Amino acid sequence: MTERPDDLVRAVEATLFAAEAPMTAEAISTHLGGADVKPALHELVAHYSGRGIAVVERGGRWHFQTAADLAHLLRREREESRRLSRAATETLAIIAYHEPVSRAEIEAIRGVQTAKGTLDVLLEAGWVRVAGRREVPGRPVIFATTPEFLAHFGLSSRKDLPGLDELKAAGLLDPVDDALEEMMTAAEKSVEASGDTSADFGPDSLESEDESA
Amino acid sequence: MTERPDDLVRAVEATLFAAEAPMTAEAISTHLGGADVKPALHELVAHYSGRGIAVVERGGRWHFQTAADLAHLLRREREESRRLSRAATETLAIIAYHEPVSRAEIEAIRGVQTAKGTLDVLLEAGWVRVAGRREVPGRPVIFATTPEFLAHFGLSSRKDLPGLDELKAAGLLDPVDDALEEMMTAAEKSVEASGDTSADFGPDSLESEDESA
Amino acid sequence: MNQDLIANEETVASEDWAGPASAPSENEALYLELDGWEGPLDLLLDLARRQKVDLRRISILSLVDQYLTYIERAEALRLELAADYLVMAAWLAYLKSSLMLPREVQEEPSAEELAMRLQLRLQRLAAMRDAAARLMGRDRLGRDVFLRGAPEGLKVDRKNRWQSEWFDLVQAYGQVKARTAPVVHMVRDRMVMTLDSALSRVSSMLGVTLDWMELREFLPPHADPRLRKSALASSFVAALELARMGKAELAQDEVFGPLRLRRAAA
Repeated sequence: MTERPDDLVRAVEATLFAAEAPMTAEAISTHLGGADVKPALHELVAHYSGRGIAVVERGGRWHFQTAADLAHLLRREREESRRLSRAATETLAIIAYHEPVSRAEIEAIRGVQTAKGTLDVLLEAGWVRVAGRREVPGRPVIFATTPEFLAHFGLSSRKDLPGLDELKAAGLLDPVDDALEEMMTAAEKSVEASGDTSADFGPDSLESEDESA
Repeated sequence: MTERPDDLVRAVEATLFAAEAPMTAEAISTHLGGADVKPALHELVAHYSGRGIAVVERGGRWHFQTAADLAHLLRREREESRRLSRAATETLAIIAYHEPVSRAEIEAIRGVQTAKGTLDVLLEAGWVRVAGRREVPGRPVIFATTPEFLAHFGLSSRKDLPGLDELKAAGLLDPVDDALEEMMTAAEKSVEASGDTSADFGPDSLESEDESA
Repeated sequence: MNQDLIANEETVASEDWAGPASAPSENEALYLELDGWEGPLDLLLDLARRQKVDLRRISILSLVDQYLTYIERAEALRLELAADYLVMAAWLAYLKSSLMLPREVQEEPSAEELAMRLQLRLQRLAAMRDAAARLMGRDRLGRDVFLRGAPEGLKVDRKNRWQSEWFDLVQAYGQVKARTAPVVHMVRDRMVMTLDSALSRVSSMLGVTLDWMELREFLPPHADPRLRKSALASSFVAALELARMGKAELAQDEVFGPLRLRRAAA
């Protein structure tokens, strides 16, 4: 029906298809005796585009999966993937968008202590890992996401995190202290530029100041 | 790249891919709300013909599998270079010098028991073979070297192995203990020589150290 | 007291994570469901969202009022409030009064800065909450998209390629032979003083004097050093033997001190 692909493409296709877990291009290459498999992988991505299954890259690892638009057909009665608590989903999002991040930093954003089990759930799911320690007093453990996290949520890399660019641009991923300092500096500058408006700076002016921010 | 298949074909493709066991056409149909899936299955067979994976029917059940001619990819051998342990080297040497020998004889010469794995390694390496049984009570298995052994060590025959006289001349027959003792003595002497100076280290002692050195 | 009403970090509210924020809300008709909040910041965020304006344009003063009203009503109903909600209420009351004060009277940090800080925190929490919702709404592996149900699996059989060198082999054999070769110990001929001759020499010398004599004085003079060692050992044993027979007395003043002996008084 279609043209027969070349032998390397066939070999990469078969290897990836038979693999029990996502594979890096290096692992595929090693398995196939050192061939350069990247072009073959891209050819496969193109070939499967629009079909019922797809070749995708998630965090540097490749795998076959069913097409996303067929979810309604495939979602089985089988137990829906474990429901995460609100605390866990928020914590996961904070780790993903801020990584690497310490527990204290997570708590600073959420405004509550993190229960022991919340991080455990994420670690157990394999979505989060300990990524070392921060070299500050107390050397707190810092957390980051894993390739499994990317695979589970269908992200090629962290750059694909929904809204990441907008959040960055809006400064919403910066610590409160940094943002505050920046705002103060900006406010001072605008005050200087616009002359002496500070004489009548009261509670009501908060809103107007926010507008300028 | 290829034309987008119709939705039913895509659905069958994805269903078959995600299935944990081969499915009958009826089961697939039931899963997909009663559609006639036979034409879709045949279209898939045609589409995958010549690719790295294939859609096949076995006893009325359908499944995906790796293309038959690529089955070798599923099971690969990887060679790892490993150094022979000291026990294995000694055992091999004894077999080479005394062949054919039984395990008991090897142990008598080595003066220690031979672990089961040691001879297995030599058999696996292809350097030693079972050369029959000795016609004594118990009929123990006897071992001898192989042509691969000669090839690996660059010997044209066992006669190329140096004789005891040559080993002695090369110092290889010196008891290990003597060699060790000699080393220890040398080490002690150097310690003594340097020990003197450390106790009373002054300009004078420097000269005396020079003398002794 | 109804323990369920205590907002206790996040052990509660895990079931309904869509949370009260999405519940129908009449602006003023606050319902008292503290177990639905994940701490005071969460409650504040929900109240802020009810203002239905961009979080950056939120009125901190009205937010503070709403929060304080909320807490007052909870207290009126004698609901047990977790400490952190009360701490936040106290802090917000302070913030409110500071915001009312003329600016010149304010201390550092200014009320505006505190208000802004709260606003920034709310924005950040809101951003992460939205991000979490978007993340959870993606096509997730095992829920929306699936891996192959029954992969054949890739197996790698390890095969060892054994390495050894000619020299290792020969050296190993040499060491085996050296280790197990029979060893003959040769004892060199050396000059000794027998116990018998020591016994006769010591007893005859004891007969000459009544004074204490040191053991060394009984040794043959100008002896070869190796003979001297043997003579010392033999003479010592001879002295012990004579003492045992009651023919001599032994004395030693200190450990390792000189050993003296003399003829026993008859």
